[in-house]
Amino acid sequence: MKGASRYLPSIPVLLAYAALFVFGLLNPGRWQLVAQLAFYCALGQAFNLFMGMTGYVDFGYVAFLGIGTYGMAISISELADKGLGLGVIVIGLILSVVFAVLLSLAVGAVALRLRGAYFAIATIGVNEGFRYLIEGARIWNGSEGIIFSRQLREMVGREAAMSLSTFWADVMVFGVAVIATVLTIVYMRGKIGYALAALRMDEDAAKVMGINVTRFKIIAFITSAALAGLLGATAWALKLTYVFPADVFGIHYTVEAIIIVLLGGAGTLLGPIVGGLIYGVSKYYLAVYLPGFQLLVFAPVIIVVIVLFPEGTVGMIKRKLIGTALEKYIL
Amino acid sequence: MSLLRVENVTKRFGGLVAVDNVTMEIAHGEMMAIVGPNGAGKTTLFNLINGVFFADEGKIWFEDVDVTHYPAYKRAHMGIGRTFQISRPFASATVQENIAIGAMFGAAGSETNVDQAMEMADHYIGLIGLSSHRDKLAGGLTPIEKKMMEIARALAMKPRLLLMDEAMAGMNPKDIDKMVDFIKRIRSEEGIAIVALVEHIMRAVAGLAERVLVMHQGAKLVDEPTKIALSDPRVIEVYLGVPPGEADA
Amino acid sequence: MKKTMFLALILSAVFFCAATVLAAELPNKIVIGNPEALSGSQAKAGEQAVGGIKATIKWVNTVHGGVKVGGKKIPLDYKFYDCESKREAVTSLLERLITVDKVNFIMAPYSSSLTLAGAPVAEKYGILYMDHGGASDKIFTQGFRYIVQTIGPGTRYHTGTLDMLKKKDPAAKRLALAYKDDEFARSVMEGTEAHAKKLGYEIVFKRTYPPTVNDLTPLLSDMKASRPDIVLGGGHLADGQLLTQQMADLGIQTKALSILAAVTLPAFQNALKGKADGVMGPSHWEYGVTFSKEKALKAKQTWVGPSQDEFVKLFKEAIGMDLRPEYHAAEAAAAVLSLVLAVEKANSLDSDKVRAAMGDLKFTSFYGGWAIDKTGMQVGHDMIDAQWQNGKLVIVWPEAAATSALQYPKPAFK
Amino acid sequence: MILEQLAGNLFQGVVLGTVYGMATMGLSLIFGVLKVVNVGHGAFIMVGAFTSFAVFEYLGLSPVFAIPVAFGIGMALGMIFYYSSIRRLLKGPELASLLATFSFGVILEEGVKFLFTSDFRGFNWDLGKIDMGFTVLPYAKVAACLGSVIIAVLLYLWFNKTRAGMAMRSVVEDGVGARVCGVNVDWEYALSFSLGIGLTVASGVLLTMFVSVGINPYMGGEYTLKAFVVAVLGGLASPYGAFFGGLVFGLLENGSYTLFAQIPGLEPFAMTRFFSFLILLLILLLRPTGLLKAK
Repeated sequence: MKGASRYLPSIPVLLAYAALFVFGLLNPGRWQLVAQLAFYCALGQAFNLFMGMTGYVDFGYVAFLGIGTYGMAISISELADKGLGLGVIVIGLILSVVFAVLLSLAVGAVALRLRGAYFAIATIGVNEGFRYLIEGARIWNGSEGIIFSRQLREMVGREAAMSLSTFWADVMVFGVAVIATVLTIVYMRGKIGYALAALRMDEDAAKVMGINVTRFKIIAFITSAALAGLLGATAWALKLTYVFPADVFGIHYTVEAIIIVLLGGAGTLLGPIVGGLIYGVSKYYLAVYLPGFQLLVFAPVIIVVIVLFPEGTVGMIKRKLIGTALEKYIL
Repeated sequence: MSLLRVENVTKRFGGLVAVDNVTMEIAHGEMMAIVGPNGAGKTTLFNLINGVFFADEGKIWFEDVDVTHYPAYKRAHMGIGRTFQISRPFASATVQENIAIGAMFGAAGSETNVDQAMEMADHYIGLIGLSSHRDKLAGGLTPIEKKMMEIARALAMKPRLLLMDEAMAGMNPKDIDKMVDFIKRIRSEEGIAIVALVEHIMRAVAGLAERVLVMHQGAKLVDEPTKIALSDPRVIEVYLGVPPGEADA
Repeated sequence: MKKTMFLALILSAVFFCAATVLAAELPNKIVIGNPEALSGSQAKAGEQAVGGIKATIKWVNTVHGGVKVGGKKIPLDYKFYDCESKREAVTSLLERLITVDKVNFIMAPYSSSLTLAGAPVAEKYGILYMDHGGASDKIFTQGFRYIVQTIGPGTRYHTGTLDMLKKKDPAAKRLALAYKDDEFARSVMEGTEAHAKKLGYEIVFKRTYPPTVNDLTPLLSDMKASRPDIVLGGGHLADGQLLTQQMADLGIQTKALSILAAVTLPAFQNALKGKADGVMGPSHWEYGVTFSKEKALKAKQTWVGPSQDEFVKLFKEAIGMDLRPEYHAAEAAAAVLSLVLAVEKANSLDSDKVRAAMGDLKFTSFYGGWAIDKTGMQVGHDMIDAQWQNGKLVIVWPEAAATSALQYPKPAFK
Repeated sequence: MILEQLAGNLFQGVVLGTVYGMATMGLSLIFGVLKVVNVGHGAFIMVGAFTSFAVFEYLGLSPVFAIPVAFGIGMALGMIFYYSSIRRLLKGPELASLLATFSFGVILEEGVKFLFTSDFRGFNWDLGKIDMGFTVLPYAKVAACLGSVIIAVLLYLWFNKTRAGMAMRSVVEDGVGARVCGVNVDWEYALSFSLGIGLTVASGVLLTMFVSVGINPYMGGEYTLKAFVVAVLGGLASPYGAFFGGLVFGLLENGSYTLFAQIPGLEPFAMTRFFSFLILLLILLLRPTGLLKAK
């Protein structure tokens, strides 16, 4: 596959995001549902960029969302009265990326030397250790966290703050999802994609083939972390306007990311959005129709799905489409 | 100037000395075979040369650069290619992609983009006669096809030194002859030095190598031109059994 | 299909506006929506809240005869979903309640974090957002217009306790604070510390412990060495039980021990048996408080709602289990009652009007007093202090609500 | 004064550490044999805690009797989970088995919530206590500590002195080799998975002997995280290593408290957590085989 045609698989993904977005615009009363789905899809895309492409399971991934949330929270709570207007939001986005990248460099230096379960446990350790450092050393208000609803309102006005939290933050989440999708396909179709595919299948052989595995792993790790930082800054900080360390370092978000990626198909481009939609929609309707019992229903379903379709839904679809005209659109 | 120089290299695993004070050299474009029974330390020596393991003692020079502490990928960039005793294809990538990975990241990697690498891959697929399998997943090939694909992948790296680990194990005599011809051909076409590891197929050694290095229990036993080496009594002893009395030595 | 749905949406919006203007076209029920936490970390409090709300709605519809608006008595209805104690789910379920189920008012989910998560959406739709389980004071410094609190603000939890102890024994000055490290308990600790300094207490020990803790021994050994007269602390349920048991294990004897949240729940005594005796705790409400219609009327207060015993009966029916309601249920119930009174007073279902009516609403129920300040923060509800005495929970403070005298000093752990 | 406190904390740390060690052996056994990380570990501990609670409250028996009951429940759960899913996932990506064990945890949590509600339970099993001067130790904790040691010794004897135990050890050391030697590897997997779960559920009982309050469906998460740290200290794949790791962890956690308490402005309790995760990372970097084994 040559030239532009190799980017064809991004079409169905971007179309799906566009459809979701338009559905949300046409149904203003379902916008928050759309926003939640967009968050799950974006989380899946961002997580997949590292986990799916390298096969390394980062269990502490939520730490990058958490520190991104802090980036935005600090920016708003410190700069709200400096008369910078929406510039503060831009600074917040930049800060969240910078924080996430710095943390990913620190984590990567330690954890990326490890493989398999050792890597997974090390990253859990980073996430938990970092949270307790914030609480124990009273960094950024410690466990009391930062509530910055008021500052946001004083900064941009009541109406603007409200539409920021209930609409524009979600639009930004869509933006993160699209950036993640584009980066994923550029990586997958570029040299780095082949390098990561090689190291996922046989890391030692990859080294012998001249692949500097550490370098490519770190690039993917940093990219994925930066996207998570943006996601924290938008879906958590701007949308909810507060941050408590116990919330933003909750390990169940990593588990959700894993479920989404696995339901869709790890290492595929289309997988995270399919997984995110399946996960989000089924969770939502279970919460509506079976309040209090949805997890009891959901957990066995997950087990059945991973036993029956270990490659995820997209992996299965891809296999069915081999040899058909649609093949080149699915990745 | 030699292409590769190995000086007094030793590698231990726990109490076991896998490679014991080996010194060897190979010139540009030379064709050499390393023979020895299973466990003689041949593969470990390979792993030391291309950087999978690091030597405990001694030095390794490649084109007069001290590469003793270079990681594997850097040595690949400098021009050391490698195939494995048990094939290690990237199983869920296609044959073309496998070979293209060699082209993308090997010695010529920094100047090769993805499209060029795919074209190079097509060239090498033709060379090894696997054109009909171009878009097949590498995991689905027969063992011999995998071996051929690995050679193509290593060649796509544009190496100056190709290390071939038991390329002919498990082949029948007819295939071995074909393989020997193939290796000779690529050597003259690509102008590279080749070191082949051979456990016991003397037919291949005799047809292929200009020089033979015999290893025994981690140490270098003989390093002579092929004809001399193969008639050396020590070599015959190693292959045909150790006479009584020396068993404990 | 979409077009007709969109049309229907506009039509129903028009209809809804018209209905609020014309009292004659009022809906045939008033719906309270609630994205409650029924699984995950806040599930226990969420279950209690749902029971309390259901029980109160039953009382309003059967005994009270419905909510009186525009000369009509309209029954209450209840729609709840499970947000799994997750912030993402709160916003989407909240919006579903507002736009799909068209509920009239919202009860926030339990806990400060989840309450805050839904606040921007409630503000956007301009719908009254009843906070029954978010105690953080900071919620009310953010400028939200539609949040109204029923649970008391965190900083006041332990101030009454100190007043009581000061009165009982002015000589006991050595005070130790050991609180859970979360935003709620920390705000309690902050308020306690400030109040203690005012009363002249000497704070000899002040530490927090992480929310998920299963062994407090090192902290308690440290505390023991500071030889406190009085220990105040705690946070939620599990750690409160743990704190008491391990103080007993280490033989830390103090003149008074007061622990947040956990103490006043039946589970505390069920778990600790005799070790619970003498342990105190502040609470918004406890079974046994003596707020009654008679007392309220005598004090010229507005009384509304079931009596305590009626509430307990309704609660047990509502959850279908023989479980006693706890303060999570009572404060959710009081929030519903405040809504009923405010709607009747505003004679409207419009959130802005009802919110305005709440501003100067004052009433007493089995839960106690209820009044809010301008920001929506609860200021009319006094905390009580309860103490376990010989296996029974009695109320010892304030003196007006007390059912028994304070046992002081606290007896040794059994 | 500080030294006395440090001594007290370290002593308590040893007692607590044996229980932590016992609570991690199951995790390490399962990882050692099947290379599966049991992310739902804490939920199984929770099941043990409820077993203990039920035996004490409903049957009126000492929690000691709950140990075999819990072990049996755990073995049964292990067999069910193994044959229903784990077996099919062993060849798949490790992610699949991670998610499966996580889902087991959720099923157990929500199932127990359905049966017992999410109330916080506890019971009062008081055997008196011994005052040692620098610290006070309740006999219930001594019992938990002794119970853990006895179970660890029994496991050791089973592994080293019985045919079944040696067969399992052969699988840990060399799966292919064991197959060649006629060991039914599939059965060994099933057995070690359920043995691991059995040990974990039983350890839930011992934990309630140590602290008999705060029992609720969601109590397990904390133990999962701690067990990971303990398992890594012990080398991840070795049950005895885990036991030793528990001891070290108990000492570190309790000992570092005294240290951090001396530094103003810190919350020493949260810092002990930070410290233990820091140690985890250092161990993973410097000695991934654990503290016991020489590399």
